[in-house]
Amino acid sequence: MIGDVLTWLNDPAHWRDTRVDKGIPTQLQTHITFTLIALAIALALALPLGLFIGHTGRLTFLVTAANALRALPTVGVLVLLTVIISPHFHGRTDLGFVIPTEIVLVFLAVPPILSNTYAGVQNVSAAARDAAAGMGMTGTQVLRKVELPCSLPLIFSGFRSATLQVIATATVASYVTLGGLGAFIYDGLQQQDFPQMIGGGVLVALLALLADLLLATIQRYAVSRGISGRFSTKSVIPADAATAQVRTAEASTV
Amino acid sequence: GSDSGKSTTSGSTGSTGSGGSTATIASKLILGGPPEFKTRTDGVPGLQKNYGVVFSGYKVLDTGGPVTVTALKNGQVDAADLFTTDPSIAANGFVILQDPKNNFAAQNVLPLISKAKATDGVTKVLNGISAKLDTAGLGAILTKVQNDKQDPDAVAKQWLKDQGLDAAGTDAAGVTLTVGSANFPESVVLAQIYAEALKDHGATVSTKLNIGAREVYVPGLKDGSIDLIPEYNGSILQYLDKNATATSSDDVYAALQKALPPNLVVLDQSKAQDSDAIVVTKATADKYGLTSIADLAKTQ
Amino acid sequence: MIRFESITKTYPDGTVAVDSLDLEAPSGQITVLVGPSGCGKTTSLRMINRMIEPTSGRIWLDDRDTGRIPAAELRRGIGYVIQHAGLFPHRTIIDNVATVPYLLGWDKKKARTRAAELLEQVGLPAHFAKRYPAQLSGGQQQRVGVARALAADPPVMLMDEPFSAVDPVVRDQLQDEFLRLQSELGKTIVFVTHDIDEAIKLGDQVAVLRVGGRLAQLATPAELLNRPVDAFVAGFVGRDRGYRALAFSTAGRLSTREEPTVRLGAPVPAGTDDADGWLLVVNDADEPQGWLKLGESGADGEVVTDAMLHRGGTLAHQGGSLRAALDAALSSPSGRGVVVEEDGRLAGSLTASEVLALIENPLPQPEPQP
Amino acid sequence: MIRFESITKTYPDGTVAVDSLDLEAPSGQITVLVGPSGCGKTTSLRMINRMIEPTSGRIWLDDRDTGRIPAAELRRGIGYVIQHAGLFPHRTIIDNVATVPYLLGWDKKKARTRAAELLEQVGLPAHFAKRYPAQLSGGQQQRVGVARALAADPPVMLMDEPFSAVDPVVRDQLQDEFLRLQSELGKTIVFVTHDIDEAIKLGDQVAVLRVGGRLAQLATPAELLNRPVDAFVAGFVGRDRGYRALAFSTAGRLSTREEPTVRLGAPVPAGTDDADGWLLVVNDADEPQGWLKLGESGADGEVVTDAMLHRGGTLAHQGGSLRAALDAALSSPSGRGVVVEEDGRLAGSLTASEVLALIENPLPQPEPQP
Amino acid sequence: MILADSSSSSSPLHFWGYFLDHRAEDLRWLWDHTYLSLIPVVIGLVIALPLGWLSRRYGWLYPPMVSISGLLYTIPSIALFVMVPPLLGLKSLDPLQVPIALTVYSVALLVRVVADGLASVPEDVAQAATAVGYKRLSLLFRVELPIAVPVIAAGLRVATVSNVSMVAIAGTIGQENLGRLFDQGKQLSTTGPYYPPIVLGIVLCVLLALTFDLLIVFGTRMLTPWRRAVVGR
Ligand SMILES: Nc1ncnc2c1ncn2[C@@H]1O[C@H](COP(=O)(O)OP(=O)(O)OP(=O)(O)O)[C@@H](O)[C@H]1O
Ligand SMILES: Nc1ncnc2c1ncn2[C@@H]1O[C@H](COP(=O)(O)OP(=O)(O)OP(=O)(O)O)[C@@H](O)[C@H]1O
Ligand SMILES: [Mg+2]
Ligand SMILES: [Mg+2]
Repeated sequence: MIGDVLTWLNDPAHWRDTRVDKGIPTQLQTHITFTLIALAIALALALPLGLFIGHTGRLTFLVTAANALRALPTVGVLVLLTVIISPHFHGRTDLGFVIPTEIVLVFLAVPPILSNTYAGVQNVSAAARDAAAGMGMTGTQVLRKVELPCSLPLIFSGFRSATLQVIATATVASYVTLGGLGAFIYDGLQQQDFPQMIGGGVLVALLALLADLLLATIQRYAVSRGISGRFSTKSVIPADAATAQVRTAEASTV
Repeated sequence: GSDSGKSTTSGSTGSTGSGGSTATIASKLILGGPPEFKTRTDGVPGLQKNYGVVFSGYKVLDTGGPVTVTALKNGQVDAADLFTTDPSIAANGFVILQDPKNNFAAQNVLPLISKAKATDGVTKVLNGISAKLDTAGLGAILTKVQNDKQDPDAVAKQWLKDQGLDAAGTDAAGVTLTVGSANFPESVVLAQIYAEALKDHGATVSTKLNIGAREVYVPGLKDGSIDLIPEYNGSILQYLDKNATATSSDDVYAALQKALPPNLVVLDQSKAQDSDAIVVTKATADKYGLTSIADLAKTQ
Repeated sequence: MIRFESITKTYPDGTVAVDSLDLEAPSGQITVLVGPSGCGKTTSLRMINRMIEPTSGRIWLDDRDTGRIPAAELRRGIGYVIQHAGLFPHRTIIDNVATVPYLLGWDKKKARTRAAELLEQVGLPAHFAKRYPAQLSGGQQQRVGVARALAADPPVMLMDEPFSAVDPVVRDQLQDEFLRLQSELGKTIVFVTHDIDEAIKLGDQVAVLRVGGRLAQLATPAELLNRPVDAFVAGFVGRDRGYRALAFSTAGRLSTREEPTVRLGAPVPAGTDDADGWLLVVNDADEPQGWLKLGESGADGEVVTDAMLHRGGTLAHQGGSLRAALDAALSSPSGRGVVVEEDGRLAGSLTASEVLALIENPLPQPEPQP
Repeated sequence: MIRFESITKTYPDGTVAVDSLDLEAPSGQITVLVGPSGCGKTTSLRMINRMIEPTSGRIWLDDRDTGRIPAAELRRGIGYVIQHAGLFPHRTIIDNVATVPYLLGWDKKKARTRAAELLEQVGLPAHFAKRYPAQLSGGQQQRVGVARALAADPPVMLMDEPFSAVDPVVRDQLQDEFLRLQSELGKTIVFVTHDIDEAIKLGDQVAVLRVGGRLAQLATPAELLNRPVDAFVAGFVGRDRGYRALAFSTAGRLSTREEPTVRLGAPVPAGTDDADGWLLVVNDADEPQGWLKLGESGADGEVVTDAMLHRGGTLAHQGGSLRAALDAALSSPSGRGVVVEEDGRLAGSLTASEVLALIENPLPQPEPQP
Repeated sequence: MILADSSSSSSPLHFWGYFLDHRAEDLRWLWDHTYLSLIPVVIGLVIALPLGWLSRRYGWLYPPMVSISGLLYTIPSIALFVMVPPLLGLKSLDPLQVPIALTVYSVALLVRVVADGLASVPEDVAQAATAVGYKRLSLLFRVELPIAVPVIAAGLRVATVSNVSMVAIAGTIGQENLGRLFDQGKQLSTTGPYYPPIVLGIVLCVLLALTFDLLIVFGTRMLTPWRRAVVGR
């Protein structure tokens, strides 16, 4: 079984586009594009909103509401949106299917980013916040210079779990005929071609892993060492205080 | 099924070779259909072999479902693999291209059943159904389900009643079986008809509908997850024997007897046919003057 | 100078945290607010830099009504040190200290130079600059907090229980350093604590608040100990206040008696004819080490060693407080308190009765009865 | 009796937390372990109930080697009170207290009755029983912690900084209650603190440890204050030890002089011919209220009111310590310390010199020099 | 395009009528969906408890456990559903394939949750419990687990709710559950949008998810009276 999968992955024919089939590179690219679009939209929506809610403590019900999105069945919403939206697009365009797919993916990505951003800002020590205001920082300065940098670890953790989820779920794009790595899974399923299907699954997992590694690396550089507890100095005194990061149930959500 | 990958390769190599200097109509068009159509003997490879038709691309859609219809209607694809009984063909004014070379084999509906469950009583009941089923009847059934959104279950019961097949009996008493169906409405209704009739005759019936493509449910039949499913003789033959050449109903039926695995049998075939067809929109047909699949291979 | 003019703060839930408070914190001095938990200390403090807006009344900063100064501007001119330091965990120590200069738009180099100066001033080694707060102990963090508040050299400092999170020994150090710093800088400081000892040690004047945010007494520490205005203040100031009040009575130059000594390492003098047999032992620098009990130390001719010493006694300094002098006498096994010069050399000795005489002699009494 | 027999504990990382410690905690007494942070106090304590296993050496509980008693069994027989109480947040107060009885298999009713008794004993009202820990203040939680440790009436109690998390006033209360309780129960107690004042107040004997886990001195509190064994202990015991040592010298019955008084609400006596003009004011129950300065109080014939009183003075109790007596004298505006009977009625007054005479008179000295 | 004769019944709001027409089938699917979502979480929790406890007790186990569970979660559910039978030698349409796959996901999620939950027990409480003489197992069940309930419950809510969504995906490969309504709705939309089954499926899935969520929240409240006491103060 594993051998068959490796054979499938190694077959050069699967790495080329033909008239009938799209190869792995093309599908990979499609998959990444879907993922990036969804994440960009989700980030643009959830990050500012999360920061705002965390900073002001207002509109917290939105966090709860966003979390309720998790209860929506992915396929159901995809089918519904496809049925609604796709008849309105004519010509050689996939938009009628892309839009529903992206909406579904954004639904998936928003809750972890939003709730982690909110929790991150909430968890910034009241003392640091107080000190910042007491030094004469304005509201936005407190947000920008203190709350945002201090909540980065949680924001990253939310974004990373959103990324994993979007990459894994972008496979549903293929349920409505779009490309992406899910095509190997659904085509393989229809053709009962297990090596192809599992190969597709492996590719998705690999992509997710790589994305997570990449984000972990970015996080390493973006988050201040004072918060992550990765000190260059050998003389670390109370490491426990620094490494005791706040973890919420959201952070572990996948 | 794992050698289907190879046929994909050979199919694509062939099409590259015949792309050639002269541009055929097909080379400007995109074909859409289910994933397995890419590799099926009567799919992309068959179109090329029988008609020299090579499309400029292939888009994976669903199996005669709404995605295929929408994609064809809205121009995401120019030609699509649909089923001849599909009411949406008429509803949208799609044009079915003729298949003079019988690329698509005869597709008579017939029950595929595991040998162990095919008792005389069960056989009698199912053969009784096949005897009453014809293409027009099938189209009517499908219209009720697809256009009128009637319940397949109800449609099945109604049909049995209309055909006078709803009398209770004991022919199938003591038999326990699972009726499956593929994941398109027609298969579902047919499965319901089988299931209802067998129930009427005393069998203990459970259903597992909408399983998926043949590649999913045939293994299920082999390992006993399901016992009975409505089939189309041409398709199942080709699935079982890649090199089958039979095209007429009787030839196919005869060839099928030999190709079946030992624990499966097919019962009498009905007159009802529902084959795959290459379908284009009226506009496309008019633009290129298409009436037959062969027209696609013409240059313009 | 900071002046509260009938300030009242009622929280939205109806809690009256501060009730028509009138108070003046004179320039260049430390005013300590002290009182039981929930008496409105923090609220009062935070109204000064408008982290909390008063419900009624006005607060004057010198001759300006703080209510009319834009909050951010006001705050940049007032250093604020909060409990647990409240350092920014994502910034290095030096950048933490330079926060306000950065906010004021100083250029980076200047801000950092200033921050480095301040770190030195609060007694932190230069190599701490590049560390992060989590790498510092609680006491070190507190120093950074103070340095940060001092960065823009604000004339006014607000400090809310700045030393409460550290252990007693470190707290004592921090307090001493804080007093040294203040003697150099002469800021106008409002300091909140719930620890009466801290209040008495640090305050030029101490305001005792009672729950409900009313002022119970405003007085110098000595006055507070000597004349608590009512039972609440007396109870709050606590036991031992007579003894502790002695800390504010300096003795001037103590007239001590000369004390016969023996050097560490020298032979034990043969049975000196001193009535009680206690002999003071000093080292080569003439610094007192402990007492020798003559009868106790084995054979004559033996050498005086560390192990023979009785070290019960505390030392009093010439020019120190009467409290220290009394304690030296009370703690000395010989009953004679040892007094040393500023440099640690022996000055002489003094009995408890002699100290008492000084206490009862009205001369050094800080607050003559009216 | 608990006996450490050359106990050493080396942590896996090489830290020597306790270094060949020999120590005996006598039955029915409070032995306090005190020392700077990291000196191995907690480690020593926890080796007694085998929360930590010693690297070498043995600990004897009466005549049994604790190493040979199954850990769970050993622990059920030893009460352990930890810092912050460590109550089980998911159990009601009464069930928290009844934990060990439940573990020992007592039936529920009996366990709860016992727990309710204990709650009363530690001074918690009965209606707290059904509450959860988070609904109690820090001080109340500590009491529950003590009650829980006492539940199975273990002969031995280990207490690790049990009062350090509460504020000074509550801590004082808890300490007093703890002493009262111990006087009833007479447990063998090992008590860890880093606060020397607490050690001196509570300990029958105090063991001072130095960093590295070596014993610096084991002595009674009075001895520790009077004769610290070396500079480390002297430094640790701290300033004011002379004064504080007076707390261990009871004066016996103080011979006080009678003090003329005036009743609150009575007319101010016309210019009494007292030299200094200070007159003690008492209430109807003959309890001292404060001092009246005769010249100060307006016209004669006026009534003595609360507002006229000077309340500087602390009160000493007959049979109390010399420390209290001296402080009463030192803090009194008249210079005469007020002494009251056990029931609060005025006994008389005493000057500082008179107290001093008692101090210098060797009679009540607890530890005569050898 | 909308056909005249189906316009009224294809309104999204007609899902209730659709439900009534197909009550027997829909209720069966609802029931299937219910146990398919629930059983994996229960089994997952039973498996995750010892694993989580181990990775808490032996700290070095925690990072690999977290990475492995993170990796498992990236496998698309549809792929996992189909991979389970060949990997375990089951029949291709075995009713166990969905619960097994979802159990894998649930374990992956819950191991970490259990470990974090146990880590949320304050150190001094654990020590106090040891000191009064609890042995290891009773310490776990009588003290640590009860205190970890809120954290574990938060994880359970996520696991259950996402299971409801994933079970629906199994509906697209022929497993009987509410996901079938989506497939059905899709099939029936060939000649024009036909919303009722799709909307019904979404509504039932959401209701199911919310019901689970409420039950867990309610159960948590029942199990943690001490938290309520404080909040209610
Ligand atoms: N935001 C608020 N809303 C309502 N009441 C408040 C608020 N902040 C403080 N209080 C109440 O106002 C009173 C004074 O609070 P404040 O924080 O000033 O006390 P404090 O003297 O600093 O006490 P502590 O020593 O405990 O810090 C308290 O009763 C407190 O409960
Ligand atoms: N598990 C451990 N591993 C390594 N070293 C330890 C461990 N526990 C304690 N230590 C070290 O052993 C020494 C003694 O620790 P211990 O906790 O007994 O001190 P302590 O006297 O109770 O201090 P504190 O007053 O701060 O509570 C310290 O240097 C400490 O850092
Ligand atoms: Mg405060
Ligand atoms: Mg300790």
